[in-house]
Amino acid sequence: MARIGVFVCHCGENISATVDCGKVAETIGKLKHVALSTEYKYMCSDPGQTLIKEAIKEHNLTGVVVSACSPRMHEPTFRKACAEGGLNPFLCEMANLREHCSWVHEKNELTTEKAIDIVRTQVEKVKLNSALQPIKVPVTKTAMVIGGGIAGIQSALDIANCGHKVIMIERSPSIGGHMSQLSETFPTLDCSQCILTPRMVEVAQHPNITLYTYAEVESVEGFIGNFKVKVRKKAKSLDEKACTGCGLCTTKCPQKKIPNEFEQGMGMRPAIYVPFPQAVPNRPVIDKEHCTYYLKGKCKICEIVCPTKAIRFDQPDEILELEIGAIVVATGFDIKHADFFPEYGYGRYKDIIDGLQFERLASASGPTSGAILRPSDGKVPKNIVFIACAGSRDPAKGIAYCSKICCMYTAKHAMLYKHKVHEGKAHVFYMDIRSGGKNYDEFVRRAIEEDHVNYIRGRVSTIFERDGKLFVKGVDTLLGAMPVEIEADMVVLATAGVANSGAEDLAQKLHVSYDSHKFFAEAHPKLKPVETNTAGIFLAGACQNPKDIPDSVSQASGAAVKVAALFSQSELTREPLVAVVNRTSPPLYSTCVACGMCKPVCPYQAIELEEFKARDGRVVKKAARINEGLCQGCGTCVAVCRSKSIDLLGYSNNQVYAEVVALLNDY
Amino acid sequence: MTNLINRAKELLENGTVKVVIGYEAGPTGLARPAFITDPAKAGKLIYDDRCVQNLAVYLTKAEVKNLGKMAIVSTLPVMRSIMMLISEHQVMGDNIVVLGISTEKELLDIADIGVMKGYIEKCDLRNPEKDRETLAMLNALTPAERFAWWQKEMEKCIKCYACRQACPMCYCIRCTVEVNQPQWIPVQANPHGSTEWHILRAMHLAGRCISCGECGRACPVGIPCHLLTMQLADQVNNYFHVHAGTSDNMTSVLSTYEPNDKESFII
Amino acid sequence: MSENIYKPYLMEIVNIVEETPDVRTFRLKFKNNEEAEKFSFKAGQFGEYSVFGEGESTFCVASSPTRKGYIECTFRKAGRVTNSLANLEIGDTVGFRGPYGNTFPIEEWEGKNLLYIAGGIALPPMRCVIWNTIDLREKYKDITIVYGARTVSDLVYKDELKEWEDRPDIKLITTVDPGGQTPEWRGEIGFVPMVLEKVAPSSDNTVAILCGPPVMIKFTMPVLKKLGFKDKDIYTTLENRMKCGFGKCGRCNVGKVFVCKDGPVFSYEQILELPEEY
Amino acid sequence: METTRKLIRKQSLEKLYAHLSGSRKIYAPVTAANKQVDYKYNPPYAEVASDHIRSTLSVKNIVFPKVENLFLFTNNRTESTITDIELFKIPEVVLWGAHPCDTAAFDVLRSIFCWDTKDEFFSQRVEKLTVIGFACHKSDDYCFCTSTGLSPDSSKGSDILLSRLQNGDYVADIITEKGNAILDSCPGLFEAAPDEKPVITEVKVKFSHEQVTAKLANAFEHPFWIENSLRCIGCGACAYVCPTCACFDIQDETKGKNGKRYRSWDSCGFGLFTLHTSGHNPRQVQSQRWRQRIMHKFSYMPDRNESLGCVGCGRCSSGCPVDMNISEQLEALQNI
Amino acid sequence: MSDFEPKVVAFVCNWCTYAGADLTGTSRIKYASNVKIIRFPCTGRIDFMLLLKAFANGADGIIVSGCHPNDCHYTSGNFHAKRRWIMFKELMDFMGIDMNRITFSWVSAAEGARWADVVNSTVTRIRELGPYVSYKELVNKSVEEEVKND
Repeated sequence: MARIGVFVCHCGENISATVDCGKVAETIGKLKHVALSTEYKYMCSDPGQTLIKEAIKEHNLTGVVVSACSPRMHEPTFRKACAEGGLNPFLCEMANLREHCSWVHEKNELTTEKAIDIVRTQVEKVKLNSALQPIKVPVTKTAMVIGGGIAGIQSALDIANCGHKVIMIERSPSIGGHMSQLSETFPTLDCSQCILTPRMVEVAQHPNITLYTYAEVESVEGFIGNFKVKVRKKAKSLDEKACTGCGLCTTKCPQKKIPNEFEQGMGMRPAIYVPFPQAVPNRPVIDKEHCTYYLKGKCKICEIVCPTKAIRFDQPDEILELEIGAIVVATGFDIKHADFFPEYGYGRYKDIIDGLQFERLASASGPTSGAILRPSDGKVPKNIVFIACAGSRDPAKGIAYCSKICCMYTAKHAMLYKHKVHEGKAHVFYMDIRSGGKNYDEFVRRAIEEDHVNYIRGRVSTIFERDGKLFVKGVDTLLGAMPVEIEADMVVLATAGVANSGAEDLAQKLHVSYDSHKFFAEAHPKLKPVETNTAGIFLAGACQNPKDIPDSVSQASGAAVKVAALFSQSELTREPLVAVVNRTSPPLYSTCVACGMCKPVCPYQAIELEEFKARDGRVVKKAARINEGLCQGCGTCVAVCRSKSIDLLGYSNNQVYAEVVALLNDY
Repeated sequence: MTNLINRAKELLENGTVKVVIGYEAGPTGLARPAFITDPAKAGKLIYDDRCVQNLAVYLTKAEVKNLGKMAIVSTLPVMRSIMMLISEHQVMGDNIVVLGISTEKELLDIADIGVMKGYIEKCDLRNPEKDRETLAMLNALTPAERFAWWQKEMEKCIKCYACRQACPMCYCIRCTVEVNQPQWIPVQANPHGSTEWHILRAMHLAGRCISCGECGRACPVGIPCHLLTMQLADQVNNYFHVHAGTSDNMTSVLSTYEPNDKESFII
Repeated sequence: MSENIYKPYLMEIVNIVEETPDVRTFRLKFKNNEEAEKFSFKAGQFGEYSVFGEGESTFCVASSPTRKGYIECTFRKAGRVTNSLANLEIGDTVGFRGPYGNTFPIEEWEGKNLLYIAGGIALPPMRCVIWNTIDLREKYKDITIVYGARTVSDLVYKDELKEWEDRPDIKLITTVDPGGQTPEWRGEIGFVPMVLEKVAPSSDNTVAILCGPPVMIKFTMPVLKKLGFKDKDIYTTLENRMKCGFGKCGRCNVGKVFVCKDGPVFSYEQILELPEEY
Repeated sequence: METTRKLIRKQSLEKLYAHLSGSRKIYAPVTAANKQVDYKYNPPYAEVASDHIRSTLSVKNIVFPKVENLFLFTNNRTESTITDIELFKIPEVVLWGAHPCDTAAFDVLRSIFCWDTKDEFFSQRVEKLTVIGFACHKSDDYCFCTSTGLSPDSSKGSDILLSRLQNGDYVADIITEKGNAILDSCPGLFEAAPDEKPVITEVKVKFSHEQVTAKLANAFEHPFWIENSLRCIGCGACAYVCPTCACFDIQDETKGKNGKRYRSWDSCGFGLFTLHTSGHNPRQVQSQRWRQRIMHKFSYMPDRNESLGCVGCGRCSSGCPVDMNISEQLEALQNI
Repeated sequence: MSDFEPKVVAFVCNWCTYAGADLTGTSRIKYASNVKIIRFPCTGRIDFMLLLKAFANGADGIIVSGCHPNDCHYTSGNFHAKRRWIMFKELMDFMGIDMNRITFSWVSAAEGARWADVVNSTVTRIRELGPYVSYKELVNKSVEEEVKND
């Protein structure tokens, strides 16, 4: 039974000045199943809305068309009014007579005719609308933060402080990330460890945060509010409860010559080790690849010396199955290794290092206890050359983007060097100085003006050795591309920031898209920079693109708010304008044949193939199924479905077809 | 042929398959599809110039599937169809034995899908030569001439759907023409209904047509409707550099995209 | 001008009952009085109902031929035509052609007990004959109706069920599937065959008229046999897809039997003769 | 009416064609560029085919068009009005050149369309039709009219049957009043018939249709159906080219408030032909549909419509993309 | 031909072109009233059959418009639509169906003036092309079968 009410709004004179609203209402009133067609000065006003509410009751309306302004303006208003009048809000449509008609056309018959066409189209559509109920999705109020760098830490703390449970996963033995490797931070030059360590400890001690280090995501299933995540907790060969973190084992381990990752290979560590003194948790792990016992079957010195008998050589990896409501990906970045630049001679020349190595040299807790000593002979370099944009903004190298942080940290490195080696000369080759940010440009100016760092605008073509000395050859473009050759005791490459290893693999497990550089992709570059296109998975920090600390922290807090908002209710309510694959009774089950054409078009990974089984367990049918928790209602799957087995609620095939027909035919 | 018969016999005898789908000679001398379930009858199998039908259409037919695991005599179009059917989850690669036939009519040793992929990659994947000529002829006409040419063909259409039924890729259990809410395609076999039907069919095969020409061959009134899908197969390759049926993991070109897909008509 | 057998009568919807969210009953009146007067039908017959622009759909006349001046039909929203029928309002026009098919042999049943067994949306095809025999109540002995649906809200003709329940000369047993009951439900809970077995009506001098989904028929038949019903004393109606109603369009035949001409009413004895094609 | 035999010379035949097409529409076979023969309205005589064995489609569309409006309607706000098709406007048509199988098919169609309730659309079209049949001087392996009780020179369904003589002239058998009327309208074109036997092709009898019908009575569950229809792909080609297949669909189509209800050809070979809205399908798989096709023509129709549903034209077999050869199957069926 | 008022249907996405057309209104930029809009969530939703249905129901021209590449509210709907239109256009061209009657465009929510341009240029073009006779004939040929014998 269809009884449609049509309400033509004058919008003051905004519509009625060019459209003959009376004629529209009258003509539409003659249409089949239009129970009421009336006009009013301001439909959105209180009396206007009351008119609708009363008409719904009086005429027992089954659908309403408000012919007024753009639905983008007042659709929620009128749908709400309908709901208050006792009509399902999705049985209300708007005909756009203002923005798409009265405001853009002259006053004449054609304009009124167009208005009639527009209203008739919506009348025919609304007849086919169905009452829809908002979709409720239960939410598990536990968040998972993947990655324990500063972004992950910030997110975890913010979420935990909102009162929600957080599980943090970190693949290395300690949280802290790259920030823990840094000496000082720009633009304030305060000590990185000093500001980070308290946060790390807070994570470890927070009652709402469960920390799993040395752990990685194994698989992710489910959808927003209802993820099922399997986490592989790699065996640390240690009973963490028993261990007191005394460190005796690490001092007694006979393996001592393992390049220390934390020191960027500039220091050594034993096979049982704590990555750095401030590590959280401050418990050792056994590196099975280097441990004598694991390699040769004997040694066990650590076990022998351990006062609490905490060593467990036979410990297996553990798989945790976790129920998670939302995920923050904060897996950070890596830097391009300097061996990417054969022209700069990295590897051949020991005194060419990358930025992170310089951080370790400058760090008070680093291999040189903070003294700037060159790797080859431990001498203090007198001349140091910094090369910015090593790889970045170099399409020929496949990295077209700007790594964003290098300008700033190169200035910082040059300053740190000058502060430690007062008589030394620091040169910086750069393309442009990008120092946007609070106090950033001032910081760079300080390096140039107060610390007299020699900034040369130009690229370095090669670095070569002559008589045991390095020479950096480039051009100074500010001097008209004049060739420059600088003798250097040490060269620091500000290599490009790149996606962390394993990012692609993780993105695939999470069903999150990533860009051609394997950085995770945001849902919208401007308006959804924190969301991914998989609902319930958010991004924080440099896993999205290279970012400095303040940006990472801001985004991390942003992601935390997104999670907190999601967790603010026990059920997630979503607009029911989603796609559905038809279902019928057996033996057909659905007209879908599971060709899978719809699956890759879905930007939200909302489509999967469902199997139907007979009593004996045999799969008798496969058909696509759309997860209404994930579907955003774009309808692309509907258009690619050959058998028309998918339809989009609110924009169904029947509805849009009726619109086309109604728009072009008189009734 | 002896190799084919022996192989079919062996597969049936040792129980690897329950049915061999191939060709036999009918009483009028035409080759027709044969479904051999008894090894003793493997001798009926033939393979020669008369064997033109794309047998892959039977891989999705319920009553054929009910016979059990299948071996199928496969020329290049059949192999390409199989690739598409695997890609689209309609058959399982390890559920069928491919009795490949080379262009020289020799039995190929197609041990698995990987081998088949290798073989397909080496083949000429373009449309058959005589169809290329017709396509070139049509493409040289003016749009109005082409419209007239096609309308003359469309008038003949009786909507028997032989084109659809003969196509291995038209395996839907409900075709769009059978949808009546809304009635996408007019039911009538009139110029309008027929034109829209053929547009629909061609679009649904865009990027999926493997250029076997079976639709045109099946048409009882002689509409060369295969030219529509073949033209699109050409264009798919032209724009997206893809030949349908070259891997068992193909994503339809209309289900995927490249941000820099080239076009010149969107303003 | 000769007669166009495909041309429907124009009918006006004079009443609509929303039986369940999906099921409607229309009361239809002829627009043309002459046609109304010439028109007659018998219990069991069916017609083609149409919405102009959407097509025709086949269902039984659900009202009794004893009620003159109108016909009623009950349908469930399922396809294109029934969906658009459901959108119609009182005063709207529909097309109807019919009556087609054979009828329940109610004259033969005179003096016998009648046992009606229906499930879900299969009550409408039987409602016609139920009312027909009720309206000729004195000609029949006991009338028992066993009607079941999935849930309480799926029961159609709720008002009439009440009326039948209240009548002393009709025994009505309603049932819903386990889980389909409401707190207020006072009928039986269980599937039709089981309820029938429990009620165990006598097969003596009794005709059983059975209509329902295939699965219900499948499980009810053995119960009827167990109760002693003979094949020839069990009747049902078949529903096959139809277009013309005259045995021409080629759809509805079960073997050589045209459901539209030779049916839709069949005795179980006849059904057993048919090939498995319905 | 008593049949009379006349002679019509080659040259006169053209004149007869011109004479007939002067007063009404004439529907005659024409050979297309791709060698297939299709019937057209009013083709020039020079293009009319006379040596073909069978046209691509049968001529049934002349009495049972592939799309035929049943009535027109207009929907207003609540009212709908029906406009009848003006059947009296159906033009007079001469069917020229049809072979005996095709002309005999009109009777078969009549047995369906008028068996119980008369279908006026069909009847009116038949009424307006005059048939000039041509006996067959050529045949091929697909032909099996002789197995269906017909022959290459059967006059069934023709108003005038022409049979070719050795020299290219024809003898004309005037079968009906309609035929007689033509004869009367142009007596000058007809001469006294010679005592010469026309050239008639020989069509081998492949099976006895009575025996097939007898066998089918108990063959519903026979494995034959599955075994012999595995290669059937379920298209409607056989039904659509068939001169006697009469299954149809009824549909509505609207444009704005105006619309029409029409019927169009349908085929029992389609999977959705018998599908219920509920999803239940009495003929779920192709073998059941193939069985229906054979049963309908050779068992149900003889029983219910008192005519065999087949005239042995062989189109379904020659037009089948997968070589489903009906006469071969019937031959086998008579021996099961 | 001067009194020919073309019927043009615009299939647009909600997020860019529909909003852009709203902006045209808010900016009071005038354009031809021949174009009427049907709103879709995304260009990815627009079935190619709808374009044919528009012609079949008497449209003389069509506009299909959505978000510029990379701006899709749903990230990729417009890219899918683009591929679909590439194939559709090739097929239509091959069948001789006039693609000059369809304007494909990207109009963002900020391009109110551009929307007016797209509409006006399309209407001008369709006006020059005249009524879409060949498609109408195709449909009418089919409608008026009535009593004809073929």
